[in-house]
Amino acid sequence: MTSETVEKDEELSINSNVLDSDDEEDDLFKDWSSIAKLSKSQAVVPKRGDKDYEPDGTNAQELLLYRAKKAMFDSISDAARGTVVKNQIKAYYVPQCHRAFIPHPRGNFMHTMGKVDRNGTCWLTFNEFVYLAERGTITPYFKRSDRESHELDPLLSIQDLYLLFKTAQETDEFAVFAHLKRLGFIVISSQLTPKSESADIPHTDVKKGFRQGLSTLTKAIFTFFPVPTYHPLQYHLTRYTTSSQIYEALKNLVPYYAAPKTMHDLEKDKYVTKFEGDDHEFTFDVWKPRGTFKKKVPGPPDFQLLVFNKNSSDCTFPTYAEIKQRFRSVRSKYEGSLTQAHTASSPGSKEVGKAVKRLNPYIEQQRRLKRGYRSFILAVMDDGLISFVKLTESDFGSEDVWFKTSGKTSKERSGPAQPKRRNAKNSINKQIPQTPPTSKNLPAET
Amino acid sequence: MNEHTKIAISLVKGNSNSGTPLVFDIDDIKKLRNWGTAGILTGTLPSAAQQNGFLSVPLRLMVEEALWLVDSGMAFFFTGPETVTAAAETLTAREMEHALERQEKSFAEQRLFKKQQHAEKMASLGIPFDEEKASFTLLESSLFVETPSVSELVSATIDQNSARQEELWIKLYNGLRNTGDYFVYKALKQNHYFLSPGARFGGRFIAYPGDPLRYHSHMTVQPALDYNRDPLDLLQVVSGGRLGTGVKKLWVVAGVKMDDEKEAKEDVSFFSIEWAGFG
Amino acid sequence: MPKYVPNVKYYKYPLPIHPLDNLPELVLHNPISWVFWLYSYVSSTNLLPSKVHVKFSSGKHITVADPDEMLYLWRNGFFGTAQLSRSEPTWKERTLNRLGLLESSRALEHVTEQRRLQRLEFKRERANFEAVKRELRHQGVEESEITNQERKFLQSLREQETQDQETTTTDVQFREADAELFDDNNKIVDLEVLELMPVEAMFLTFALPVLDLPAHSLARSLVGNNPSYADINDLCTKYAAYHHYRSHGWCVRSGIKFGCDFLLYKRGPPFHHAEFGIMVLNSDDSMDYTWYASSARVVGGAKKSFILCYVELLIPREEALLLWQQGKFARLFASYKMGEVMYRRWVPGKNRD
Amino acid sequence: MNNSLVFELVTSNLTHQQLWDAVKAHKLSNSVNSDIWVVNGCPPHKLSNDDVELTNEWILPVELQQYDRGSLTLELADQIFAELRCRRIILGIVNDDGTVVYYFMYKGLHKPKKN
Repeated sequence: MTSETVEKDEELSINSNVLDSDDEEDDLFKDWSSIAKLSKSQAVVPKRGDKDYEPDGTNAQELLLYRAKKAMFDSISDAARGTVVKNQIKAYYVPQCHRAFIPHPRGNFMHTMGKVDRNGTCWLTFNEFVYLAERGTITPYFKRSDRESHELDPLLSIQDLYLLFKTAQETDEFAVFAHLKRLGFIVISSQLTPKSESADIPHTDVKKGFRQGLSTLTKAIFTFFPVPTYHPLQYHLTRYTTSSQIYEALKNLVPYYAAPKTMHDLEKDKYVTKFEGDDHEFTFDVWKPRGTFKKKVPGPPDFQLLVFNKNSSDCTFPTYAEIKQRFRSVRSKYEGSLTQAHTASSPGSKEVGKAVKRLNPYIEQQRRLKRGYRSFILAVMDDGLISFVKLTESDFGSEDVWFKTSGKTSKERSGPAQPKRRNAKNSINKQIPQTPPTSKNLPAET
Repeated sequence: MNEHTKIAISLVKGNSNSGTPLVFDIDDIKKLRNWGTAGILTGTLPSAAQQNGFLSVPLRLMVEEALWLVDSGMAFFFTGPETVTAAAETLTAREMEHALERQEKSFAEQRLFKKQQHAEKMASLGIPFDEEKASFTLLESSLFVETPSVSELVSATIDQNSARQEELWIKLYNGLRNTGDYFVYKALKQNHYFLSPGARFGGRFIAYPGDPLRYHSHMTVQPALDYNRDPLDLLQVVSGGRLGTGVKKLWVVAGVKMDDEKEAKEDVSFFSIEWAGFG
Repeated sequence: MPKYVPNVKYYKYPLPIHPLDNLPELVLHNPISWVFWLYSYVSSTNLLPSKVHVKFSSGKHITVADPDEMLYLWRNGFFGTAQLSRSEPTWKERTLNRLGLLESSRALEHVTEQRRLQRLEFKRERANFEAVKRELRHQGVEESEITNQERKFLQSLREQETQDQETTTTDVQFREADAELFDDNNKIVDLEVLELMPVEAMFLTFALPVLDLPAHSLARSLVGNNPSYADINDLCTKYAAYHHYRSHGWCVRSGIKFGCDFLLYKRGPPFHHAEFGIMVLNSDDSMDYTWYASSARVVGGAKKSFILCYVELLIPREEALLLWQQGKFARLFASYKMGEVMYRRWVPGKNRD
Repeated sequence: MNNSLVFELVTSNLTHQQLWDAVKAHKLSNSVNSDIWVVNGCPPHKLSNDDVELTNEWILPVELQQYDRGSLTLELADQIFAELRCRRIILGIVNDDGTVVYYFMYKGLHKPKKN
């Protein structure tokens, strides 16, 4: 009976929860009436007005709709793009390199965007150019090839800028770029991020590292020749005195991909990937908003992101092989379940070297299962609406969650499920605090 | 419908298979809305540039939407970075002068307006207004340079030639992941629904009984099925029906009838599914 | 956390094969205890006294009909689902209760049913008010006044509801169809059977010696004598995944109600809510995005983590088919490799600091 | 499609778990190349507030086999609607875990419940 209570509870829980999450997502079409009050300094999003079930033919409803539409179109029309002459920054698009330059650069945006060359000219990627033009921060011009002077270079409209995108994929990428920029994230094309190559390579001997990579591979192959079991006579010959023994016998059958779990393993995996030319670029590297960001030494990104158009015949959702390749190429900060590893890679962390508090193994296991290991973000474009999905490497094969039974001890009967003490996972854990806090991925703090 | 009342849909990179249909003119966006097409605003709203809830032009259309608008004679496509580059490079000195004149005219209007405003303010404070004394540099530096939404460069070169339009249409149609969705879209439009992209709700489209600004959505429409061949995915029915119960939307499946060459016929059969409330 | 921990004694063992946990104590300095221990060891077995009897009904539905065996499978690892209940076989008790033949308190289903009816009534009232609202609008009444009235109406509804809950009574109902529930001695017939998912049945005969149906017979009954690889692929991949999770200690149950393949429970449903919803895929699958999105929404909506379990076949398909035909299931299932990816919605605004 | 093996399971489930009255199975006549059964019965109470009164319902038993694909096409659904001439049918989805779940299926575009 009690089990039914739980299960029923569980089912009933769906509806309300889904509803909750929808309230937040159904904001596709909102109440624009108070948008006029918004200014650059206070971006307070107004609450959604109550909506009706369907048109009922009343004038009152017509009026409400009329007002809603008017508020929306007024807000759009009133907010002209551009700047006053005093603040005007001119940027020129160069079709030959699909970039734009600012001859006399100034402004806050330069902390996170653009690249200044020897002559003091700031070069913007096309995404940065369009984004800044759309905000009104820069005025976009077209650099005509035949003349030096900017006098006769034509002003570009927003429409011109969009028409200059090279591919539909590029427009999708821009949409994702702008979406994150508006929220304050620092977004740089993964191809352009300065990579601290040398710091990435583990300090171990190069060849040794590769051999170790191979040995993990052979170990993996080994697991699919299981210990002979499942023989009809097995239970006549063997006696199991604990449930754990039965589980140990059962769990050897099906092989699994184990996630690298120490900083060392991660670096090795990354290195082998690079060594074999199996490194796959993401679309964007993303950093959380921060004032201390330095373009030249950005440190590892907080997230790496791949843009995917769900409606185009050119794109398909990644297969497992593709997802795995991506995991191996991830250079973003490790968000996985190993707090120790995380600490070691946070730039400027003072905690490095400090003895890390050991948690209850049950809680640690729970955390590994819930948090997973390496991850990246998939930005899914649906004709203008963007959803983000986080794909995280998980590993259930390395965890044993059975509870111990023993006829004699009664203390475990009422407690939470106890993980096995002796399992492989825990022994790895014990190694973690001993893993030297490596300096890899730490940006040179100057 | 009159040719020049047609709406211009800019097809970003319409020469490859996929293209992104965008509309830049606010009046066109209003027209579309009154015709039952909402689209998705995707551009930064300069007055509130740090949020994603309220956005501005361009308006992005679903590919099915763009195909349907052109098919029904309400819109036409135009495309190409070449167009912009060519137009910009071949701009004559005379045309540039025109552009600068327009800019100057806008400045003149602004100056006049600002002066008037200043005068009114002074008058209300009881201070006599002296035009000579008004700071010229302050005035000049506060003039607004607008980045327009709609292109003046390419408007002259728009090609509404029907063969070209058809070529673009077919390419865009072939770039759809599921071409049956176009027929589902069309059938729903014939039933006067407003439609928006539905991936966030686990569907191809979300259907509203009227303008989404005022009405809740009624249905999550699934990607088109082949009417005669595709079996209903019952596991999806179970999860879809459950989702629908929570969000008060029906889970709608649509079968597109195909002819012998597996080409879609304009005949769509809909079924609406919801949890029966027991079991 | 469990809402209520039942007598753990019922669920002492995680599997229907029990360890020998009643061996006598082994005292190091007492050789007699060694002999006694050895004797006990050799003479005992993990095997069941008799295997659980299963049969196929309604086509490929694998069922257990004996009430004791049903209960045994449920209590030792939560295997199977009772066809007329939700999980644990409770139909007989519920029916006795419904017909007023049992002293004990009202069954849970009954209470839930009452509540459901009340909710329906509440909604009906709500619909009536919508009509009133429309009428008010037609009359040109101010929006603020309408909102005001709506608030009052909702308040009165809520009061009514609390009242109803206090006065509900259990009414005994007897239907025509209930007549067939009694045998000649006027005893109630137990119509309930426990159904095992094919993967559960396979686990209980291939991995553990529990069912009286050998693995190869089960395999043949499920896909016929001469299957192609396509015919066995789903069964094999899902079995390998099931075995993978079961053997690492999870209680694995069908995920059908949440639109996925499996749910993973720690210990079992009476102890915890399922924390993970598993979808089993072939490693080269790439589905339409809508498929991932809707599945993830249902599982995520119930606050469970959504796991894509990718299964990779490490040997050629023909070889796998051959192993199936030869009944070499251990080698066959060992040729599927598991890889897991967690899939969850990510909200940029919530990940800024 | 062939549901001749599971219609009894659904009949029994409706009668003894869902407590429906007068539950009877019928074989459809004009469905081509298939052996299709539907179940008719009366629920213990109105299933939806949008229903005007308590009426007999048609249930189509379908089997969800996780190990092979179903075969209910929309074409077939149309044929069933054509024969039964009802505004909705209820899909009785028989799962391989021993449960039966029920879903309304309306022909055409239908409005969701108001509340």
